[in-house]
Amino acid sequence: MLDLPPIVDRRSFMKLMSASIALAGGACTRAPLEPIVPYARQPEGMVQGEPLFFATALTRGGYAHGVLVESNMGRPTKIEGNPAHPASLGSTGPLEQGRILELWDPDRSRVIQHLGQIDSWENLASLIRSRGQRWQADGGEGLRILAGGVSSPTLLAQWRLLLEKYPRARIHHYEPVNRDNVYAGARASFGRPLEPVYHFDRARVIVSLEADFLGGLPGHVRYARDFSRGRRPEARSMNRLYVVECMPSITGAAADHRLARRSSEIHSLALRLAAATTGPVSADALPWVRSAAADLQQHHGASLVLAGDEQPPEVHALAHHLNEVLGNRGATVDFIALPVTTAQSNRDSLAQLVEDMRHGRVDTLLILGGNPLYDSPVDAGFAEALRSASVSIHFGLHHNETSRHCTWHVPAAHELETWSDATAYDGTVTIQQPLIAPLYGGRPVHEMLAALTGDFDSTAHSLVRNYWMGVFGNQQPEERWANCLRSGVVSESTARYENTQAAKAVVGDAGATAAVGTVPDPKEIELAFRPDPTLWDGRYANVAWLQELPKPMTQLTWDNAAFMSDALAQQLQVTNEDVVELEVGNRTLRAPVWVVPHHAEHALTLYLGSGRTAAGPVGTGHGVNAFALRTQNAPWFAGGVKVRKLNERYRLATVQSHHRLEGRPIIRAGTLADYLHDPQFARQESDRRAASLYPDVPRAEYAWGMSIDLASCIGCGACTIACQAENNIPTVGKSEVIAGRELHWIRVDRYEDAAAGAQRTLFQPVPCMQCEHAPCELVCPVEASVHDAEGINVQVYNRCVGTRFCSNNCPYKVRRFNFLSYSKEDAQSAALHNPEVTVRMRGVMEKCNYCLQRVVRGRISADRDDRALRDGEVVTACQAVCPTQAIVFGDLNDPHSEVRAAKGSSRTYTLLGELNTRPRTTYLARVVNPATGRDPSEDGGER
Amino acid sequence: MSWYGITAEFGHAEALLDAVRATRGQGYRRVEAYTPFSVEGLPEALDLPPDRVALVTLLGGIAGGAGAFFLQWYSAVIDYPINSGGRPLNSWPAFIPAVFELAVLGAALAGFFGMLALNGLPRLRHPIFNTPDFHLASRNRFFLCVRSDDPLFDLEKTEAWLRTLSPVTLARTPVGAKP
Amino acid sequence: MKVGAIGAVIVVIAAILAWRRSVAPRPAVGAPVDQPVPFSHKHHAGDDGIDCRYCHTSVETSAFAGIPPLSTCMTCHSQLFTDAPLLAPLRASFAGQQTLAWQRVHDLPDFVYFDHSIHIAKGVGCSTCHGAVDTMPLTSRVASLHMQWCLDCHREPERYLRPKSQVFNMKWQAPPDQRVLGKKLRAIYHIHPSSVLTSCSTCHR
Amino acid sequence: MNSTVASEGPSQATVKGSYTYGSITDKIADIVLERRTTPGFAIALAIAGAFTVLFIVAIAYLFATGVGIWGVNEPVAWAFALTNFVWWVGIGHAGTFISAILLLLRQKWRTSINRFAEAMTIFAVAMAGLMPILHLGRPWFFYWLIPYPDVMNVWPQWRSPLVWDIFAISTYIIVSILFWYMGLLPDVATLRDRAHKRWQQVVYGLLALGWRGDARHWQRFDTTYLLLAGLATPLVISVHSVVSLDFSIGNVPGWHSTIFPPYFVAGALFSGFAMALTLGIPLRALFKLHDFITDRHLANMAKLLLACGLIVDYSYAVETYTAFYSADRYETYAIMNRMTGPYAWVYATVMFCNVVTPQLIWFKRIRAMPVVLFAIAAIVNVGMWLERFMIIVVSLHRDFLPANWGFFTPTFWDLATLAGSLGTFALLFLLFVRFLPAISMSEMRKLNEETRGVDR
Repeated sequence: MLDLPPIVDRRSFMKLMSASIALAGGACTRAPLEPIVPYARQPEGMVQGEPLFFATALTRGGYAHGVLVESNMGRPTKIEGNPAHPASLGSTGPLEQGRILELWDPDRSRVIQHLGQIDSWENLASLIRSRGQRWQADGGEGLRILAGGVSSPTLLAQWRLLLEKYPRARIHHYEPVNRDNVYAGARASFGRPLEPVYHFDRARVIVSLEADFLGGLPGHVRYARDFSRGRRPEARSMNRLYVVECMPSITGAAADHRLARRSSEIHSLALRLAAATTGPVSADALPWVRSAAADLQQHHGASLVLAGDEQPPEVHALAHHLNEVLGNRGATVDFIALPVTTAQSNRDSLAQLVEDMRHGRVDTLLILGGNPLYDSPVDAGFAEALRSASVSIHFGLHHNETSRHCTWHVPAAHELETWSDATAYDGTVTIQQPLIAPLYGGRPVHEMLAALTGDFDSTAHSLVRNYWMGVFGNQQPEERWANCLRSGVVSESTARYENTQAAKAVVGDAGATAAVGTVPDPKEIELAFRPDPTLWDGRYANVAWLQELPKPMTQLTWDNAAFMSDALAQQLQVTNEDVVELEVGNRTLRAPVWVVPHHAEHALTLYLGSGRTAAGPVGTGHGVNAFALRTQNAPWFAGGVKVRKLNERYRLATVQSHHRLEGRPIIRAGTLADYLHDPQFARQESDRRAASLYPDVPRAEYAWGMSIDLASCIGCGACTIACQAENNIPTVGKSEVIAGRELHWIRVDRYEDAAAGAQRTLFQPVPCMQCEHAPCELVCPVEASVHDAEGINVQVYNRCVGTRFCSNNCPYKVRRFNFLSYSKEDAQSAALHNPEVTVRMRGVMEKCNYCLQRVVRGRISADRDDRALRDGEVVTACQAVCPTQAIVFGDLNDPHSEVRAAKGSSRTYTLLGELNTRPRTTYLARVVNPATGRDPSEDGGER
Repeated sequence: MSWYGITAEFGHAEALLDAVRATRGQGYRRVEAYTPFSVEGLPEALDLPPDRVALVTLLGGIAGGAGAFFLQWYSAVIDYPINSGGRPLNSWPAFIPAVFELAVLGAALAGFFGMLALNGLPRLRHPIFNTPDFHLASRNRFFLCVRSDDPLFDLEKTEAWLRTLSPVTLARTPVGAKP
Repeated sequence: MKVGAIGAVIVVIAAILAWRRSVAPRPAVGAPVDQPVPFSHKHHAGDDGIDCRYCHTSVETSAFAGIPPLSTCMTCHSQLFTDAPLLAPLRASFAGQQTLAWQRVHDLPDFVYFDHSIHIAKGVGCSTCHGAVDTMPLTSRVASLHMQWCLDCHREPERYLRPKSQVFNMKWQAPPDQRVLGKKLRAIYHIHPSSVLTSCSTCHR
Repeated sequence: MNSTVASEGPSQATVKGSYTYGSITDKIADIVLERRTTPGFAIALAIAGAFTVLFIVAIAYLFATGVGIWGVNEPVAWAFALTNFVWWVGIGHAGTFISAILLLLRQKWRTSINRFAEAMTIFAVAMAGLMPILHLGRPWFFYWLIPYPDVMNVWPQWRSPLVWDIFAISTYIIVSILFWYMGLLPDVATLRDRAHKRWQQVVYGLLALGWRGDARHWQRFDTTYLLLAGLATPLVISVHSVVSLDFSIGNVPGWHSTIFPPYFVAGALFSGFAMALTLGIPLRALFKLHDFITDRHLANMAKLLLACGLIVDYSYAVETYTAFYSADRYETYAIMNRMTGPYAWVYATVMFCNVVTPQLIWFKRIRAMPVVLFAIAAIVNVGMWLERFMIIVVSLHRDFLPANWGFFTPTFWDLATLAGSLGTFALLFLLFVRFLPAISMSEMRKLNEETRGVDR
């Protein structure tokens, strides 16, 4: 990326020369006039200069997330959640925000390739035709399709068509981050695979057996919303969350009682929990189990036990059983038929395919998306087997590791470039509509599949539309079609809850603990695999935003690492950035060490998705490839890991190096008990509004302010990347992050410190505080940092000369400086710049301005029809995206505004109030809800 | 040939001082002295009027300071009032440093250039430079010149008088450059 | 001596001129700009009396006044002057054979965000900034568009406001009691106080 | 013809040996007019020139690429450039102090050293003045800090200490140049009259503005010189006070302190006298000026050095004390971090250089040893640079929110800029002693007159 030359090298020398030439000629030569190219025929419904929003959906592993995509003069620029969509309710996670950059990624493949040579669709088509005749004869013997999770009704229809035509063809599924365990667990309990749908808003007690339902599970954005709804101290009662997990997740950080255990120990722990819940509570030695069991017993029908995708089926079955016993089925958890079509076992499905290829039963393999060569289990032998397929067609966005070993590669159209449809975690279907014609000649998946069945003419639009016309039948199909596109959901498509029979009782009595729960050797080191919070399984590796978005629990960017507890690090005598060699079975991998507080002892965690070798200029060569150690039988955790310290170091790019509060009242936190006892518990001496020498500046019609609720914030980082997308914030690259020059306008600080009676992970989103007595403005010599009449501390980029005094004088250090020409260097995001926001040049300061462009747009539209702005009419990017609605923004002059109400709360406090900077951004103290009468710090206690 | 005056050269300051006093005692008024450094008592001996440099300097200082304050007040309060850090528009305490600095600057500039102006400098050509040996005036010699426009000036008489002061040399200083 | 002095002076003057030129408005005020098709506002707006909004459709609803799609031109020119050589580029690009690129006359720096709709809505007439376009055979700018020029109005809008009914009237002349009228209009149209109008964030983001 | 040797003992003399107006004039003027360039001088010039080139390259690369070539970051947005700035301004203080304040105090011994001290001031302030411009993100807009009527109708933000800086520094350098040039006038006239080469006569002739030593001129000259001295005295105090406000106005723990103005002024003189010694001692050796820059000069400057040093030490103590006395958790932490944090080595070095080393000057024998004085002065120079680094960087790298804490490591270009500025300063100084009288001839003549009485 932006590695600086130690001294003048050729590149910088050229820069230097050109610069001096520019200086020389600058005065005389002038840029030409700006051209304006008019439309020949203007698209209907478009107003020049005004953005349009289109409802569609984005999928991961098949699960759809409804979104609204902003389009400026035909250019998709920003993704917002779709309030009408159950998985979104107007919010998105961090990953969805990155998808817009994926769309514009200049490294996407642009041409059809055959054996590494550029080739044409015609040639491929003729090949398919010739094969087609053979398949006619042998019923598609030797035709195989490998896909991930698929939830597109149209595509499924096409599959049925294909299988009717070629009955002997086979379709295989493989998702590296799959839900095999969930389906197996459901089979064990209900005799058939079912998809659990949780209702966290109805659950008062939640026990998560390593289920990252705030950051990972399908529907996690919706779940986060429901979960946080149940945690408003002002309601004088909060739900309580118990989490046991190996690698700390944001779900664990949100827990009231968190327990760190190796993944392999969780089964036995679950059994103990079951025993304690069904039997005598006091029996168990572990406070965490005692307390959780007691709570569960007291909350029949209002509690919820759920197991994570990483946990074996038995644990899922156990969870179903407990919910059954506690009468939660139908109350806090329901089951629906699988919304996503996938294999009962991705592992077996892939293995079967490999088997067939080995024995030469496969002559044509079509890989729909995905990257099995990179992310299939290392012992599956996919790579070797692939060679035996005479024709292998990779169909995907990127010319990646897999396509390099396929005979053909066909560029796919991005989800935002094509017509399709997709199903959400709860069965709700969305019809996806294209925002723009394929940028790089990509092909819609529907057309690819149609081609296989000999249909080379139908377009994705016709295929999707025809399917739905068929579904709608004759009740105003046109209207319904239009409505679906407008609202972003197909009405009445949400799945009906299956009325299952009671979950089979699995051994739940205390005696069984010994039977199944064979606790592994406590000294044995275990290796856990987890999807990367920003790169997932590696499919987003080339999205610079997601590479540079700090991972919530580690604050690392651009790399993964071997995460371990401090205790293990000391035992291994390693520190951060030491390189160790991990040995699992006979396979080894070198990885840098990164110590993560609250990580289970005697365990290591690797995030999947790094160490790509053919991801593109952005994604290649960052981090280590965890798949190199991931086997079919140990997809989520493997025991018996040997760790060897090598005497080499690897520099990691973290955005935060210090995690102690140093006794400073930066984050205020208390328990619900504290709050009920004294709602003012967060107040401190220093909070009293100190007197000022200066008279208050009179307020204009609006006075903008913001309130951030630390009780709701789960630290997912969606705000950071949403802000990046909205405000044209360039990425700076690993070396610059190391140098301490990341540009995020709103960052999520993470502290590991004692709060509310326990060592806790504390998150604090920090945008600009918009101080009324702004220290930054006082010291700016050129009036580049000044206040506007509505109280926003604005940064006038075109006036800034870059003294950086404002940054020094900002106690919150929210100001960001363009030390180099980051916007120029960041080729990726140039195409999707927000036309409403200035692109900052080198040498100017920048920072959060409450999404000024949105404020102004709102004010102008209100003034235009001569009315006052309504509360909620102006929404900042971070506020809009926040899954838990922790961020509230609005007009402080409006007595009925939401933000006024929030600031009225007794939990309100000012960050560094003693400096009397009078911020317009304030915080609501964090409140947790540990079981009363106990000190939660025992949680980590002996077993 | 017209003369600027008659110039006597002396070896040291006291000699010059004595000569100046004596010459003025003779009633000569247009008497000039040239020395390699500022000689104590010479201005008094020549009965020079008080210089007005101090006054000029004072005025320069006042102008600088007042100008500075007006500039700041006008630009911050009248021309483009902007809320900067919630401070009052007329933050006069914050204006003081610039006022002080510009006052000093104004005074210094006025003083220096005032001095030059009052001295009629720069003036690269001057008849006195036509005096033989005058280049020593910047080294170790002291010169006394009775200008020809002095009412009592008379080429012979004055020359005679000056000779009585036993100068190192005595010369007539022509107005035009040496041939 | 003298030669050197004169030389120095010349250099200084040259430098100043070069600098002036580099900051001078572009295109120069009053200088007609050549266009691929010599479109005449005089002919269309003046003689034919076509309303501004017929072409600049989004001027009342969007920041951008809007450049008419070629289809707008063709509504007439598919009948009139159908084979006028002057209009060849128009027909060609409408047929998709080439692109027609107008030269921007009123070009603000990228860090300035001007919104037509709000100015129209608050009684600022087209001709106040664009001058008597209806008399311009080739359009030229009548104002420097320098920041101080914008501020001139934002500090005291009443000097330029006119009744909304007159916004698109190219012939509008300010009445002798403009200030009185302006103050009245400013009150009626609820125009923000100048402290808001001259806030940096009003035009810069 | 020869006069008696000065009444005081040789170590006390401000001029050693026996001189007449003529011989003093000749000895000093000949350095400029007659003396052939010695190899030593040539080598020095070459080295200084090389570093000047490095300076230019560093600046060109900086302008082409941006301040990102330095180690600056968030939170340490200021580092070397500002450290250099404060350091150079400080050095630029001794000159004016010597020539102005000692003049007002009628300290005759200043005469033979004020000229080069003033030159030192000007060149140091020139270096200092460059730094804030270099450190700007968009240096080509530096003139926006200066009020002028523009098409934007915007003005400087008068509450910013950086604007005060602009006025303070520019006033200071202008006044220093006036003061220096005025002192030069009679001497340049001397050079004009003694020069044989045509170009020398022309150049010095122009510079002399036709000075002819008229008694009237001398009268106004003396008044103005005194006035300028009177103006320069409060100015020199104000300049570093304003510089100190760049920090104490800010609320960074470790900056926000009322002791700063006097603390900085003392530090400035401290480093200034150190630099005066660092330059003066080699200078007199190089040009055999032992008769004019006598051991007494060195001893006196050493005493001043010690005096300022003690004030600085006191400031250190007060700064630390008030931090704890304030009971402010951030201030206290800043000081503790300074002493025990990752940059503790800086603090230790500063203490050694600025507190321990100068104490040697208490000893008369040390004061009599130019080499040792030179060493002490050099150490103090290093110490004062590090002190500024400590104040700026070490305070910035850990401020209020621990999440923002960072670290600063200099890059090649940071060091190049520092070394380059030193080289450029040296080059200017060498050219000065080569082409202008390093000692005021007219004042020496006057001094001679006063110390010897009659000269025959």
